[in-house]
Amino acid sequence: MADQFPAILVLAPLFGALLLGLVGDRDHRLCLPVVAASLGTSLYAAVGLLRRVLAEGPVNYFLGGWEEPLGIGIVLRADSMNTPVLVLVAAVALLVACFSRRPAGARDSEKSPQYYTLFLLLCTALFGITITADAFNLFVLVEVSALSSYGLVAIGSSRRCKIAALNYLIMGTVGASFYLLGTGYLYLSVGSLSMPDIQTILASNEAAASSRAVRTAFVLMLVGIWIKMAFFPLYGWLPNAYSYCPSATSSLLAPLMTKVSVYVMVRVMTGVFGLDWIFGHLGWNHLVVWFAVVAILAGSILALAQRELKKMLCYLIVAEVGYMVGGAWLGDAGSWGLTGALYHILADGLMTLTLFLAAGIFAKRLGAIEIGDLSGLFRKMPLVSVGFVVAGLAMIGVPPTCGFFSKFYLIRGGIESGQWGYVVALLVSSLVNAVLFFRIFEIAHFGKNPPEGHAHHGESEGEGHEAAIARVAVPAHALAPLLLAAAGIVLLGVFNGPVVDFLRESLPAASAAAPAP
Amino acid sequence: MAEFLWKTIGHHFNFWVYIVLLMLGLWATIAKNNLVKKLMGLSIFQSAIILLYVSIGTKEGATIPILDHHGHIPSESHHADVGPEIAAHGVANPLPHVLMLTAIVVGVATLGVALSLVQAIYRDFGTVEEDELLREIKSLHPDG
Amino acid sequence: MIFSLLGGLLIVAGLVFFFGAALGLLRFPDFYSRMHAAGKGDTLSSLLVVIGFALHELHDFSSFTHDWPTILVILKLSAIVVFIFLTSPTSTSALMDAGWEDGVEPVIEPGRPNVLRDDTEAR
Amino acid sequence: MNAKVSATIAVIITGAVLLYGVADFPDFGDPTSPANAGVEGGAPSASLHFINESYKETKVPNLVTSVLADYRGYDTMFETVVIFAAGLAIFVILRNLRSDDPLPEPLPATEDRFIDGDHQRIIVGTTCRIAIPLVQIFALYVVAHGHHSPGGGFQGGVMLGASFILVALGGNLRDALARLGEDTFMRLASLGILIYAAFGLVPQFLGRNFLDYGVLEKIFLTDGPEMARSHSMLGVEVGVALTVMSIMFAIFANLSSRGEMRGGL
Repeated sequence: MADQFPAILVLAPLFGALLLGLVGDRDHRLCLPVVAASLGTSLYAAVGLLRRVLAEGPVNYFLGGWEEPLGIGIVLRADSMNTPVLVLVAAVALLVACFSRRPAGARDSEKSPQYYTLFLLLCTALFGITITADAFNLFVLVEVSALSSYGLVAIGSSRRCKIAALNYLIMGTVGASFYLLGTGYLYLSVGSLSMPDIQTILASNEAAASSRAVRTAFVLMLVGIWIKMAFFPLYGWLPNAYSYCPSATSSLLAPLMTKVSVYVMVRVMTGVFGLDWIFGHLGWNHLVVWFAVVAILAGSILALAQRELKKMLCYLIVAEVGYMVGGAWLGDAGSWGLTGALYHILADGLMTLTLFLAAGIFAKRLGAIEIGDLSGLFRKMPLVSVGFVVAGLAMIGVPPTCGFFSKFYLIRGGIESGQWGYVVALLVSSLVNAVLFFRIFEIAHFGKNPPEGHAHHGESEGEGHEAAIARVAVPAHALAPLLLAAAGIVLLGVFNGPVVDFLRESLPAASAAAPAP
Repeated sequence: MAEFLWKTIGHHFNFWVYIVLLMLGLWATIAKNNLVKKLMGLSIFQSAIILLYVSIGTKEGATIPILDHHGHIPSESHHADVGPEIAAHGVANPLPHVLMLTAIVVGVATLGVALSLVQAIYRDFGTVEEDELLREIKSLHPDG
Repeated sequence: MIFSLLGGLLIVAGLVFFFGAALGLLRFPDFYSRMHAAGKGDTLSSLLVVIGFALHELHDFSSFTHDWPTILVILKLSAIVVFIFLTSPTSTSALMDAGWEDGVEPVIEPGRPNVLRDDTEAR
Repeated sequence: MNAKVSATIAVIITGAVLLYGVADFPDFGDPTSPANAGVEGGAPSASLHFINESYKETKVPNLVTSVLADYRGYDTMFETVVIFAAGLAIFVILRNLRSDDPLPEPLPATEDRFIDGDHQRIIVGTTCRIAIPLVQIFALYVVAHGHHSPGGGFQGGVMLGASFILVALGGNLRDALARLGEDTFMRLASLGILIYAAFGLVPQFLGRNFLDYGVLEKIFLTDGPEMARSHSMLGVEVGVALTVMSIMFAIFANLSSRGEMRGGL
């Protein structure tokens, strides 16, 4: 059983999806139990895998039993870099599934079996992307995740979401095609598709490592992944796609898609090309860090300009992607930047999940799309507000939330590698986040004139002029995921030490990586 | 100079063809105003990549990667009787073909979804021209 | 030898018709005449080319028992000929009809009657 | 104009990057290039392994089939999942489940349809009637004979889907849906992948890894794991064909009827 965890992890949601495809539209009430059971199985397998990696080190799983020679079959590989991401994906997906009891608005609720089937297929693909050790298999799974997310975005009832989905589709396809092109250049130069095999070749064969085709391959793969993760100049598809889709979709896609893409980038850097090759043969890592600086600043400024809450969060994602790309490319001797980026994948996943869940609740229960609609929020929904405030503080970087520690490691990496621009950008972005969230907190606390009509009248607070603000009931299935995610933010922050130690096991030891600028 | 050109173009003309196709497709994807034409560009772009992969797997004088019923390399190939190591050169590389089968299927699936999105957009807005769509969106209520 | 020559002639003839079809597709004024060029020219030229291939295959034919694979190839090519002959005109006709039902107007010399329209209205 | 200028710049940059890499490429058709023969320092070339060993290991002469369905069977399973996801995405995008229009008048039975000199129906209908059985038989041949000749589940599945599309073209969509209804094809699509995944799952219960068909010799009662692999590949191809057939028809039906799933064309 424990030997089969890597396969079970990917297959449980797949079988759930197929089961829903077979019998889902007979009885819609079947959907949620099937989703919960399959994602629960995945979570169990992911945690089991994590414990196994903790005990024995990296685990290889040879599909089809093709072990020798390396590269004829497809290998799944779990190590200390991807098992935390797997656990994150499983946990986030489970929480969102719980949250999304009425996924697609009233107009299309008869399509919910298909919605949940796509949901499970997306989870399958994300697990597969994270655990695979084959460059081409990665492409196939990226396409599975992309196609299911196009469906999930386009299911929304607004007319704009179709256009947003088409833009997303075109950009996503171009991105995946660039990745495929890069894989082709790589295959043509080294004759292998297996990630560990390619790394061995590039480390030992000087002719291959210095070939221009391999450099081009790296650039192409990187650009493809950057489009997928909405890195700064290529972010155009993200805000519309994530803000016009149903809130269950956005709270699944926003925490997972970009973060898994960042993981893919780190994997391609460390597991395919190798940090020595990147910082030794290329030597333009500073340029990428400056791109990241621009991404962080631009994302923050664009977020300041937004009046819609979801749009603002989307631009914050663009800035956060800048954090992670910059951290991964710092190239400091102790790999603290890379550690920070990996840790930030986990932290940002939880923070984004909490914020988007909260935004979904606001939109549904208060009809609040714009930031100005949130007045009196703290009194209307005290518990939701707790989660929202925790996530907001984490985005700003207040201890003991995980946002503080990820910024701490990223800044440490920035200082050790002497990238002062990056450090300043991080601090400025924290400041902008503080402005953004305290503006919302202010409206939520002091704001008056609550929007009417959407409020479910419950018990009212008897306090002077604020007596008019009524408590809005939030059902448990929406509240529980939010609070669990908020608790996760704090717990991940408090226990950052062991998590970081575990993540660092997979990183190449502090080698003489990057020369000082 | 002539030798350099022969080295970069003569032995690599297939790659030049694929790059030209790819540039055409990418240009259409970005610049065309009509959504269907954009999708055509996307298709050309993907086909160019397929061309690259398939040309990776070719071998001079090799035949298709299907053996005869006894598992021998077919006798028509030029290198059939020169020992196993060379005999393998008589058969094209099957791996790129397998990969491209996958990529073709992915391309078809993406194109199907994209066309259905275009149809849905046409149903909602009555146009598939991008500039008209942008104008329509601007006049739309945020919730619409 | 004679088969090879004959096959080559047919292939060249097919290419000439292909060229004509392509030219017509580009130069003719309206949907119907373009479809005419494409449908007729395309069908004839692909038939000619495939028959040319079949004849060319016979160039070193000696006996039925010895050259069975050649016969097999020719049979397959003949099947292709039959299917092209069946399907290509049908699809042209279906396309034309779809165009007419969709309201694509033919370009007609001024003063001439629109025969297509009269025919439809008579029905 | 602005979009065209920026597109031209982006395209030229892309082309330049691509050309930069081309100079170091191996020559076209070189049998000793890294992709065809491997490089020093890595594992032995996968491509040479497939050509030299795969017949011994799987008893399938078509190397593309053996690599597709066995060595890289995991890829192929997800390739089928891509198709399935596309079908679902098109369903959620286009399918209009709450159409308010009244149903069209039921059409007369097939024999009476070609009446009153409707030549068009006669021409297309007759051709389709001749072609459909041949297409279907050939599709089954392509699926079943994929081990020995070019072909396999995807190609055969597309042909099967095309035969149903021909039914819709020759008569109307209603006729085609009467033969392969919406409920049926969406279920068949899941069933196809389920067949594929089941061939992977059973070895897991027998104590091997996912998709390790060799152990299925205990079930197929073949002499040796090689034939078990060969048989399993056939089963897998059938699953692929089912999914591809269903989804191809689903795409056509949804697009041609604007998601209404009824009426003629």
